[in-house]
Amino acid sequence: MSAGSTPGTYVRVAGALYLLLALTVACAFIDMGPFNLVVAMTIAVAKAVLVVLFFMHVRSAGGLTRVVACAGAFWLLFMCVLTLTDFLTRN
Amino acid sequence: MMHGFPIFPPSASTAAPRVDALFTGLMIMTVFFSALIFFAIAFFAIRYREGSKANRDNPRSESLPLELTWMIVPLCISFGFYFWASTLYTQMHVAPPGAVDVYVVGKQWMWKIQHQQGNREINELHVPLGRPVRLIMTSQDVIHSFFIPAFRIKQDVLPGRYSTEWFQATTPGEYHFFCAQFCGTSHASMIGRVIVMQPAEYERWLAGAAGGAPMATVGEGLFQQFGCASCHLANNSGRGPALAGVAGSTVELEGGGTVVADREYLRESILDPAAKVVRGYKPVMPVFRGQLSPDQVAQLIEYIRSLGGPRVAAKGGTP
Amino acid sequence: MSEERALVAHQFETAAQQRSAATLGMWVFLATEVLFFGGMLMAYTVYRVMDGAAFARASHAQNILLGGINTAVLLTSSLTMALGVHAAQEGRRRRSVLMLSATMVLGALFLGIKAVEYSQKFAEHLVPGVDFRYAGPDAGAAQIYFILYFLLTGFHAIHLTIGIGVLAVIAFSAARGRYTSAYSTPVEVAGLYWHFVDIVWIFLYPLIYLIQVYR
Amino acid sequence: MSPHSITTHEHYLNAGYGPRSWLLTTDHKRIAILYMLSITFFFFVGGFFAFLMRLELLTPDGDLVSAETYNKLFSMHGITMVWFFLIPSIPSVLGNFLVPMMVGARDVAFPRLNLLSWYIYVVGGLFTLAAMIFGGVDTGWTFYTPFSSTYAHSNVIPVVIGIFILGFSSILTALNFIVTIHTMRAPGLTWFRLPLFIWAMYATSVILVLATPVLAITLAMLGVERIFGVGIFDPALGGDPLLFQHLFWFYSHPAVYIMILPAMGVVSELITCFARKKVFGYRFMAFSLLAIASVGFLVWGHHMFVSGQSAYAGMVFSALSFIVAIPSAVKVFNWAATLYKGSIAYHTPVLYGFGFIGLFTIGGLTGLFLASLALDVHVHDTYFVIAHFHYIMVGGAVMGYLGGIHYWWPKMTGRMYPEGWAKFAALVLFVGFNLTFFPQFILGYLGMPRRYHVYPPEFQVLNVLSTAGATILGIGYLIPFVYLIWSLRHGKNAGRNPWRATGLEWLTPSPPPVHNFDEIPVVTGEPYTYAGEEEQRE
Repeated sequence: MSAGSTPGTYVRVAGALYLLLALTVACAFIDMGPFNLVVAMTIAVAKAVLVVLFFMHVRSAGGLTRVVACAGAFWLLFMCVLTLTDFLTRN
Repeated sequence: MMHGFPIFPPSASTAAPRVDALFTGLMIMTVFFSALIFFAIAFFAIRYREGSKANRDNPRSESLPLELTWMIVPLCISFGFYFWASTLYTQMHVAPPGAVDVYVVGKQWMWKIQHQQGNREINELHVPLGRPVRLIMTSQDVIHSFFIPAFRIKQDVLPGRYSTEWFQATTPGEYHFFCAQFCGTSHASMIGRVIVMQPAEYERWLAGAAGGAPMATVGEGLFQQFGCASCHLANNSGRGPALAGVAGSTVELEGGGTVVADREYLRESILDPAAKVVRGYKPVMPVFRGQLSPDQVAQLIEYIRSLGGPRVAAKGGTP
Repeated sequence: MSEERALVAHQFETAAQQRSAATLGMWVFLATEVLFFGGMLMAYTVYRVMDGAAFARASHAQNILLGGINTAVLLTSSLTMALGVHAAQEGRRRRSVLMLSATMVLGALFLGIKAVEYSQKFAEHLVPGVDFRYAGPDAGAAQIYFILYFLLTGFHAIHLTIGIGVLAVIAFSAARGRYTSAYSTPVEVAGLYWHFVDIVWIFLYPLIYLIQVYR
Repeated sequence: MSPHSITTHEHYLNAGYGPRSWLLTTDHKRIAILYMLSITFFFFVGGFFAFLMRLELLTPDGDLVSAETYNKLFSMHGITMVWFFLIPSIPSVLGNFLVPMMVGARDVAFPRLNLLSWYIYVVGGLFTLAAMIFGGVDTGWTFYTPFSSTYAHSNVIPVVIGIFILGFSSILTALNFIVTIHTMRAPGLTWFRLPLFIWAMYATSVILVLATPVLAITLAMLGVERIFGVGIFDPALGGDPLLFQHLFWFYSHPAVYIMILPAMGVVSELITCFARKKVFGYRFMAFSLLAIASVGFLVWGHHMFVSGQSAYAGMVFSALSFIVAIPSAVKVFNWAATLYKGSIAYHTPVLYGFGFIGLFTIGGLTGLFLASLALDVHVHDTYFVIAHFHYIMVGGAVMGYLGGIHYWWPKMTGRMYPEGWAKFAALVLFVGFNLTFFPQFILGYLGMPRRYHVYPPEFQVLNVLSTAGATILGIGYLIPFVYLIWSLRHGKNAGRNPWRATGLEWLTPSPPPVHNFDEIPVVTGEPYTYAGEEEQRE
């Protein structure tokens, strides 16, 4: 039924997630100006992708599941980007 | 008691004929395509009615060239109108220099208007013919919208910031203005009239009985009354920056960045001083949000704008 | 075969069809959920873009350690959830019940820590609408930060609570042996939901706690 | 003709008679009927509000109702019609009834969720109805802040809660459709063999699933601001009122497509069936539905051209709004081309189909006036906008709904409606509609703002015309209401397929049996295979 993933894989993925958590906290203490947010979001996306691919079995799922899994995020992106075209260009 | 049967609004500003031209263009396009569709449907529906003897050989159910045609042609027409409308909008958006500034405050449910010369009106707006007039508008409560159909302009009036619109009247007379954004119970009573006058007549009106002290003068009184003068010293030795020449200049901010000290910045800095502090100063100014009416804020701004002359060097940085 | 057929609802032809329908249904629901949180995240984005400094100052009232521990707790719960699903798929009843219970306990632990944080906010008068007092210069933007904090984490906590409830039902059914290696769809679907709630927190933690902490 | 007659074969209507058999049913067809009864009720409630408004506007002065009452009337008209009639109309009634049959399934994927969605609809509806009876709401259906959050004194919170609840009903229905269409198609029924109605329901469902949650959270934030007095959108408390408008229109503009896409699906079925010809440009028709659904998400800012949004954002949204007109144009041209060399039978459903195309064309083209930045500045928030969106929502969506109801009425009830009366009603509706709303275009360009309880006297003539039209329109809606009920007992026996239409739903007896198909059909060809049928008949 479940393709590929074993308990060992899950534990390794969890380990990676803990590492990324430590990394994101560590990075937060370094002053990188606007890049703090970029780094934090990149790490968050990486963690989310790990969870989605392994814990939520998207790695072994069909194209449809992948599309649906991305759809929400894409629409959220559209919403934010178009709204910011207003807020960032006032005056 | 019928009042005539107009089907087209009066056209009384420089923008009106240009908007009407765009309207006419879109109208021709609409009539053309509607007629095309109506005619096609009626023609086919009659010719190919059930049992008719029309030729039905080789009925087709797809045609790439046709599909492309009716995608590309409407797309081109659309973009034509897009550029037409957007260009016109850009031209209508920014007021030309030298416009007469009039302050407008919307509140449930009336329009309060203040001229720089001190004249105040409610639900009436006197303007000169042939000169650009810019309305600097804010709301005391909810969102309103200042709409003058004869001039083809409209702009929402928001609480907590200035919005502007401008026009140049071309025909003397009286025209409606409306509140176009629903604002509560008496929304429909929030209407008034614009009175377009010959320039000389307008000058007489400004000087007439309705006149009070100019806004800047009243603002100067407020400047003393609210204790602004005790910190914003003219020689720049106070706890706040000197204000001469600030209006319209570029100001450096505490924490980096610059801002142009337009009306919006001056308004914000009076009501919520900590938002953007001038470089070299501390956020020690009291908050005047809730202390000053929108009218008073406008008077203070006019006072600050009236303080011409060279800007005194800022305390912490280069001017 | 007839036993398996008995588990297939009348509208489906095969067990595989039923399983893919249930899985797809949950994924579509999660897409909905993304945009539910998305509305708040957009408000957050706009106000942070407009007044980032105020957000940074306000966020310094947060306890990074408690938030970090909570993140670790949720990540662990996701691990136990994944292991629970895996055990159910292999028909290992005891192990799946154990893992599901561990997931619930970790979820409850998260809520407990969250409750501690909330009570601290109340004590420090940082709850908008309830005697909000903020000393900084930009109380307006700080207030918006705290509203969005309570909305985002509050809705997240509600989702987590629902998740614990769902898992309780699933674990009970699992304990009674309802799931076999041939039929474990409810466990998988519940797992998807749990992981989603975890992902929401993965984004909330840096957005809420980790703004300019070097200051 | 079918060997079955209504009284002898076993079908979903005679499978049980008590209230329990209806209120606990999980049969998608019975749920469709439950929805039909509920939305019809709300349609007449909303129509009643509209009629009172038109009566008030007969004279320039406010002599029938007070300003406060008038404001409540238009608010409750909008709320009822948008959320409790239009959005559920075609999806929840025709969609629920037809989607499983058209894909060759025995039911939707999650029948219990389907019933739950109806109960959620009822709870949301009763909540809102109660709030309307005990005081009403006067914010307009748009709930603009800070008026709704700080200044309004009416029942904003209960109404908002009602709509919040209702949102979950939409989401569950849409989720069911998406999963059903993806996973439960009959053997051989590939995507490009699906009827366009299914494509339309699919596109609609995608919008419902991705937009509705944003409305829910926006209304929740509005409620928080109002109840706790904290500033999210109120500038006096540090918020930005335009953020509310962005969030609101992110849902509410796609909501227009939620209303019109299903009607486009219905009309495609009607035109192709009564022209006895395969729909022209099938793939373009299918993809244009998806294109409208996705680009339709990116144009919401055209509701905010004069709101104080930046001019740059205005231009972006204006360009995107012009683009979304293209797939709509493709649909209209393809419908017209479908008629070419067809064999058109004038039954009532196709009259509604023609009416739809005409009114939608006008509604769509006037949409371009509103997408044009410089012109929108003048006509925004005037009766021009009112006329435009009623051409889309009433001329489009309601005409599509009525056309669909007539077309599938024989399938749903096993009875034919009276053809003569039905044609007469369609004509009355068409005339009444245009007389009501066409004058409003002129009113709008003249500058009459919307939501006005009193108005300057020079607008009166056009308002009188509009009210006269509304009277005709109101009568027009009562006629089908009466004869459709009459037909339940006295209508002619419809038989399996009175229109000789293609499509899996016509393979089952009328009314269909509980599980639709005794044996799941196997599909071997494309949809709308009408070609060559003429010869067969002779």
